[in-house]
Amino acid sequence: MDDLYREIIIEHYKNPSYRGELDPHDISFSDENPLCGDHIRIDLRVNDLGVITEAGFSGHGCAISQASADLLLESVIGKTLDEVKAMTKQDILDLLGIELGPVRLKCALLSLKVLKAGVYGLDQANDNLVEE
Amino acid sequence: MDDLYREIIIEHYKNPSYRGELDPHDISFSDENPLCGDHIRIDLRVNDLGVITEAGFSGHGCAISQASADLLLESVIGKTLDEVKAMTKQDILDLLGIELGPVRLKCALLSLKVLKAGVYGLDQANDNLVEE
Amino acid sequence: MTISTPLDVKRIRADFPILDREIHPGKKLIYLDSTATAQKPAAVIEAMNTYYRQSNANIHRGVHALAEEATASYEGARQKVAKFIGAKNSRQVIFTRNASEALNLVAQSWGRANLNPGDVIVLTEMEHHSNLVPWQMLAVEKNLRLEFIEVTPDGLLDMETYKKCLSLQPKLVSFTQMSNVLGTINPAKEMIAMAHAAGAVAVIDGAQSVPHFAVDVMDLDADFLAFSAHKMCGPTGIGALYGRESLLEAMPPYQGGGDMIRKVFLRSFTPNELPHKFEAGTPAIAEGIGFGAAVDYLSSVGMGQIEAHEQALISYALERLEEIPGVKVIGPEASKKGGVAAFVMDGVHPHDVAQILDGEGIAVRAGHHCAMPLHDKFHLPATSRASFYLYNTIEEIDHLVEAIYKVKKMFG
Amino acid sequence: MTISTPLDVKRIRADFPILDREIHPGKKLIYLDSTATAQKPAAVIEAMNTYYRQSNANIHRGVHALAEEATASYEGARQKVAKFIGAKNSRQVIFTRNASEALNLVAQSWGRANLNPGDVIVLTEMEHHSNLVPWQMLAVEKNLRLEFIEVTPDGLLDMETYKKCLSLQPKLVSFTQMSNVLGTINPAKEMIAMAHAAGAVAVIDGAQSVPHFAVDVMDLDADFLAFSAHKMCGPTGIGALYGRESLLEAMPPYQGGGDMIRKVFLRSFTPNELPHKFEAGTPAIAEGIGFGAAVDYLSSVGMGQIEAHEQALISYALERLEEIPGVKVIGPEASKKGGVAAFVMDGVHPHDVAQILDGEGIAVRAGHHCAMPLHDKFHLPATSRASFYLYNTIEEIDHLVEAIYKVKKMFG
Ligand SMILES: Cc1ncc(COP(=O)(O)O)c(C=O)c1O
Ligand SMILES: Cc1ncc(COP(=O)(O)O)c(C=O)c1O
Repeated sequence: MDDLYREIIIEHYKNPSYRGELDPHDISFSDENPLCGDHIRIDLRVNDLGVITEAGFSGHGCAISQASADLLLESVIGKTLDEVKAMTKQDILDLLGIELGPVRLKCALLSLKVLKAGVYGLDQANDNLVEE
Repeated sequence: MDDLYREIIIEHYKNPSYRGELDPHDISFSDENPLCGDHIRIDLRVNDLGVITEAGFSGHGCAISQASADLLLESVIGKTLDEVKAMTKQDILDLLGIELGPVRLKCALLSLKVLKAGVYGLDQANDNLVEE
Repeated sequence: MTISTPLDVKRIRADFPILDREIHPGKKLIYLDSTATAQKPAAVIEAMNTYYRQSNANIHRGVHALAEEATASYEGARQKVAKFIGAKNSRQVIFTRNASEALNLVAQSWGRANLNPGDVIVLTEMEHHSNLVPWQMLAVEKNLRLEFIEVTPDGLLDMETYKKCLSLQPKLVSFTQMSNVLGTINPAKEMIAMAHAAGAVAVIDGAQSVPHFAVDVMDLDADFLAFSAHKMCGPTGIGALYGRESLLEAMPPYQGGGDMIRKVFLRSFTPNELPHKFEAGTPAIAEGIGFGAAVDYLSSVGMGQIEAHEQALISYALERLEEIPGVKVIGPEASKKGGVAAFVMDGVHPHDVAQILDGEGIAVRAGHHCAMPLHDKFHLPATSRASFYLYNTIEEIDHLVEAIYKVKKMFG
Repeated sequence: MTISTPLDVKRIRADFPILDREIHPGKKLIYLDSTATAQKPAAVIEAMNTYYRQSNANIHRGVHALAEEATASYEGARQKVAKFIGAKNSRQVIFTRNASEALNLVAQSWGRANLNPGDVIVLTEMEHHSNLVPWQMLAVEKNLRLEFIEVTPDGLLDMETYKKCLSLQPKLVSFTQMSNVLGTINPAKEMIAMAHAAGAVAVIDGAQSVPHFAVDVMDLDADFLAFSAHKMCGPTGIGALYGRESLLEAMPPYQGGGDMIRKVFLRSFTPNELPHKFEAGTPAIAEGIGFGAAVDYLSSVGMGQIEAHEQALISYALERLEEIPGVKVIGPEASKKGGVAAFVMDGVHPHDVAQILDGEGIAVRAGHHCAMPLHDKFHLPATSRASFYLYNTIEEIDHLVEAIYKVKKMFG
């Protein structure tokens, strides 16, 4: 349990580096976890080569969802949109460095789901985006 | 089990005394057991004093339902309609002289239900008629 | 700390096999989530096992010994449940999957047959989604108007707004007898009388009341009452709808299939008698039997004793929780509520609270508890909720409080 | 008499606690009523016990360990059931109370949204009430036309009448893959292709097929498939509806309540993703877990082996029954049917047959078996029905035949 709240999570939750909205932005998407009301919006700026240059998240939620959003955005700066499309559940788990049950997994994956839905230009996010 | 098919039941089933329709009649009612399709019609002739003078049943069904109809009609000749209204489940069980589970009980009680619905002049029979 | 409770909780706990479980090494289960679902005593589990091991058969239509035993057990359970809520006749008790389905049944069968465009339905702002969405679906289909009794800041129903709603001459009023978030126990009897005086049918969501204190449909004069077995020590997969006989008789069938019919032709059918008219297909037989065993169990303990025990627990819990800086419990004072304490903690999300408490073996729920509009009203996306039942103890509340201090420290 | 069967029936029987039961003094249970409901192996009963004794919690919404375990077990069971019928994705499997509810769900959600006055629905004369009444109710509500594929005197579907029905350009065709009275196994794959060619959606009532032989929804190309756990060694209180993903996605919700929503406001809601969109309220959690254990059990025995075993039993049973003077079995020859033998006896009502057989410990069913129109077609008010499953033996059929001779003597 204490593992679960490894310092890194509490740290990114309390002092996120990527919190904020970007205006203007090239891509923006938001969604929430209907199980708990966690809400995340992600804004991206992308250059001509399809590379992410800036990113910000806003919304509210638990330490896991907010820290994973912060860690995720940290990891995608400099990536291409195609690289983001290829990201999986496992990438998030690696970033967090913990194991999660199915319910908390949804918290952890919310930011990836929102990010991919935005990158794919979908109307609505769905769970398939973050399943292996 | 062999008790259940006491000779009296098989006898009344194979050689009923009150099988037949009465035309004209004063009271006639029919119904069926939706669980098994057993169907019974009962016709009565009643005199000015409200005493049953003649009775007949028709329809089809199992030995228990048919024998209990025959035994029931045998027992109501000479009874008043009010006396019939007072008849209960137990009267039928006494006539049959056996114990029955809930499903076969419905077979046994079908004729009393039909008889009472006719005597009360109901549109439709219901199970309340034969509950204690 | 000792608190006076009429229950021999130690003896009761011995009836619940799960309470022996270690959730994490050295951390025994402290189950504070009975509002979501209650634990099951061995007697309930065994009643179902006995059915499966000795009498399993399909019911109503069979004449062999197993079928007769199964039918007698299932219908016997219906009688027990009917008696438990004070119904006159077991014909008035329809077995459903859960309380939600019971409410849907009223909406789809009674509602579709009796409501017309423009008709008003009155609900409350504290309803569980299960007593909101069925009416919303019906409202869209039939063009009805939904009006709401408001919730006051201290978590009570605002009776002035109820009167305003009633002045609209609603056809139906549906409300929860006890809130699954605030714990509030609503004055159901009085509210039903007011609904009747206004000419409305009164539907009671008893999902939280029937498990926790004695509910008598005759005394309440309720038209419909919905509840779930799994919240009252019974199995999953079964709940019940009680209905006034005249209303049930006049309602069209709900689902079509085996058992709910008298006669079937290729293009038409005639429905069966109550309660079978509303139970299509093979019912939840084992679950019905388990439900019967659950009400037997609760009756043997005594609903009055259970209520008093939970009163003692919630009074103590509110006292202890409110002394923790940064913790706020929502809902009214202990005397106006059942054993539910939903709370928020400054700077820590309810999900994180629940997860860290889980690490201590303490099961509480976090989220909107299927009451999003109520959380919106209180401007809270979520709460953590500790809830109590007959098997909980004062010591468990002490552990809860200790663990909350630990959460504070981690996030401090 | 020895008959070749691929199953080690003795070993299988040891898995079913009920088969040891003495029904009357000296009369061991001979259970020939699996078409009504199947017996349960210990593994299924134990899977549910383990849930109740160790992991009981409400699912989806909880973060504590019990809730996570319960969620994983319930959703894991859904995956098992999906795999058992060859579904691509467990999102396509909706848990219902039983097969009847699965059919009602299609009628009420798909049917209400997609059918218009004058539209034609094609059914067959051999349907169980559960695949008739839901469509009759919808037909009355929406003014639809029901047309029927006829049954031939030897109990097969008359394909000429099917073609005639299809020429009416029906919107939906719904039929049973195996008759619960005649035992007839219908050519589902071919019939579905014909329905699709005519532009109709094809609904399969798999209540009798899924338990008794391998059914693969992708191979069949079925749009919907309905079945019940209790007929396939699983618990009561749970069944399933498989649906084509595009159809399910487009369908409106079925019942309203907790779990089937994404967001709820006072006057509106947005539905959840598949499959939760169709599961309102606390689901049948223990029963879902038991269902998963049942398909595990059946898979471990092997559906092909079960089918072959039942083929051996029905061939032998038909041979033996037809040699009894005055006994007539309805339905086609053994090679065209599953393990169901419904019969009549000159001069003895089926109820009496069943009752006297019960005295010998033999459980058979008597009545119309929820197929009144089919019985009408054959001018029979009722039949007695012996049906077989993986745990039945040739010796049990010998006992059945002996007992039938005894009935003849009593009524002779
Ligand atoms: C007040 C209230 N109503 C209805 C329900 C729905 O109960 P179920 O999920 O058993 O249908 C619940 C349970 O969560 C509840 O607390
Ligand atoms: C062919 C068929 N369809 C549907 C059903 C209905 O199944 P259930 O009663 O489990 O809903 C049955 C079972 O009796 C059946 O045999």
